[in-house]
Amino acid sequence: MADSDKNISAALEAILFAVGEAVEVSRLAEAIEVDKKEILEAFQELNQKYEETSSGIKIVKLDDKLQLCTRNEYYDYLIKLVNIPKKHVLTDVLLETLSIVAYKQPVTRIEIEQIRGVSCQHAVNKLIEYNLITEVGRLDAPGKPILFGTTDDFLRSFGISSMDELPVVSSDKIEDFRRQAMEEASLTIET
Amino acid sequence: MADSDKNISAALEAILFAVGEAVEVSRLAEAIEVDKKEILEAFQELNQKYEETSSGIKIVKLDDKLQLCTRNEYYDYLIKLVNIPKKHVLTDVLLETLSIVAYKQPVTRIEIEQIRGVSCQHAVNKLIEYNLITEVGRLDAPGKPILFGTTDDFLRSFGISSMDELPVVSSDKIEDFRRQAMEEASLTIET
Amino acid sequence: MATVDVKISNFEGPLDLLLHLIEKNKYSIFDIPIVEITQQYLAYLDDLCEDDYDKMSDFLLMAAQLISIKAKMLLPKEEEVLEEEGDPRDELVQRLLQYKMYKYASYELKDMEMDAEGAYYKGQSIPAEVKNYKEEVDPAEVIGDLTLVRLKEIFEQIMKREIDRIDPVRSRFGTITREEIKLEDRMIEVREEIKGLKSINFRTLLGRRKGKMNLIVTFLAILELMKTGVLTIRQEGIFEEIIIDSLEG
Repeated sequence: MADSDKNISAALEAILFAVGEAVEVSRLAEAIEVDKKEILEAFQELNQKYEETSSGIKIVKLDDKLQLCTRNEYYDYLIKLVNIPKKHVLTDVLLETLSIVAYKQPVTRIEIEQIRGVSCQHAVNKLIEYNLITEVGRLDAPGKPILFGTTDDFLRSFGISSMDELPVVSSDKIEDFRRQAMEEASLTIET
Repeated sequence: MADSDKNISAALEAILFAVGEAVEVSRLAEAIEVDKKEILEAFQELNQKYEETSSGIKIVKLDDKLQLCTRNEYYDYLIKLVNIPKKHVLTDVLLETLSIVAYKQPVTRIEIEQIRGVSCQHAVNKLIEYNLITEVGRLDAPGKPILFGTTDDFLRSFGISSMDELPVVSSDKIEDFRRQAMEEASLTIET
Repeated sequence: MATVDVKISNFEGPLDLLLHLIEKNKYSIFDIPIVEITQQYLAYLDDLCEDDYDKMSDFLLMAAQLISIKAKMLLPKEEEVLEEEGDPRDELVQRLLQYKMYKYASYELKDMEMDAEGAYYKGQSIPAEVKNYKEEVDPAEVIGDLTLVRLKEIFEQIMKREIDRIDPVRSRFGTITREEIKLEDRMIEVREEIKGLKSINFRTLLGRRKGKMNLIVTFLAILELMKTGVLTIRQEGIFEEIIIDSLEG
């Protein structure tokens, strides 16, 4: 049993290394001829192995896909030898727009504009170009506006494996703001 | 010492993973800023680690070069994975883009984007990959943008022999839409 | 009062500016002193550079909303009406809170992005000998049961949508849109139209141009041209015609 386990994680490692890209858990399961649960166990095992052996690579989960990548701390060595595509600079406008898409998806451009109070055609197109957001459908409303959502590259860029890992910005947070505002307001009276 | 050793082999692993191909020991030494002897020690270390952990990848030395590669015994899985028929489906975005190319050809990407209101680089690339659209020339305009049209495979797939067999989109219908829009717009200003 | 020390171009939009003013003055977001905030907001607008017209329309729209809230708050109201309508600031407070929430989230994202930096992901790297096994994509299979009639319908929908998009009234219910008619362009047009004339009726100026958007932008353009001393307007009485007098030769 322990032995066959080991083979699954070795097979997983071999495949992910050779393919390079992110591969769906279901496709991996089909190729290695085990069920998805066993793939996920092998993923955990590999993950642990890389941690324990202070490996230069790591395994990440992006929604329902797995992929190998290098560990962040070796980036400086890499850039000396690897031709790494230039990183996109996310300006505040892009980040604001992106955060709205991330938290409210699926969302239309008009909805984004209503929240930001300014037009954002340009920001939306830039984010599509950077492959951080993409069209995910159409809203069933007049004009059938496009709905936007985030991509796998979004997950990669922000180091999370699913949207559930986004920091919680909830009504509690608003409560915090409220309290903060109250405190600040009461302070002002003193001055 | 033991600790810094570990870092060298992790850096080596990260670099070789990222490059994918064989890299000269001397270049590796330069990138990691150690001497060649230390790189060769790290190579031994990695080699041993892969053996001990029954890894799916291995490190090989070819003359004065090092390279990571998949262990031969896992090649079958790899072939299986690649051969799992991927389901290619036409998403809404692809369908829309295809219909625009079909009816407006020859058409540039910018024109498609103007009609759809968002960038569509990805959709155009996918349709080319599926061999449903192809480059048919260049527009005589600044930047000489590529003109796209449908392929013979497009015709074959729909069982038609020429584009003349496409169902006619009557210009009357589009005129109707326009008139309708105009009327509603002018109604609103009266209020 | 606080001095104007920050350029308008530093702000992402009117909500950003409002938040800045509220935080700087340590006002409570739930009890905004609307008179002061409006005054300060307008002071910032004065600082707007000439070439920022496009951006300005968004800021002017907010100015109009602030003034409208201010007016509502100053008007004496019956007790019942007040209860029914609530605080005129409510909607603005909600928008500010919502905006603040996403702005906060965007800072978090920025941090996360920095933490995630440096990981290198490879593209597809399947060895050639394995990749050669790969079958070609069969276009017929991709097409599946898609019919030409369906393709035509999709195209018609797109064309209909494109027309909808061009007409702001039909496609954007009750939402004030801002980009179809640029304030900057309209200002130039209005200036051209009144050139050589002594005065012109506002209605005549609107002319054959239809749509709520045009009405708003034209009005904003006139206000802006008034500010820069190109023209002046007068009205004999409420609901009378608005007459625009040119101040240029």
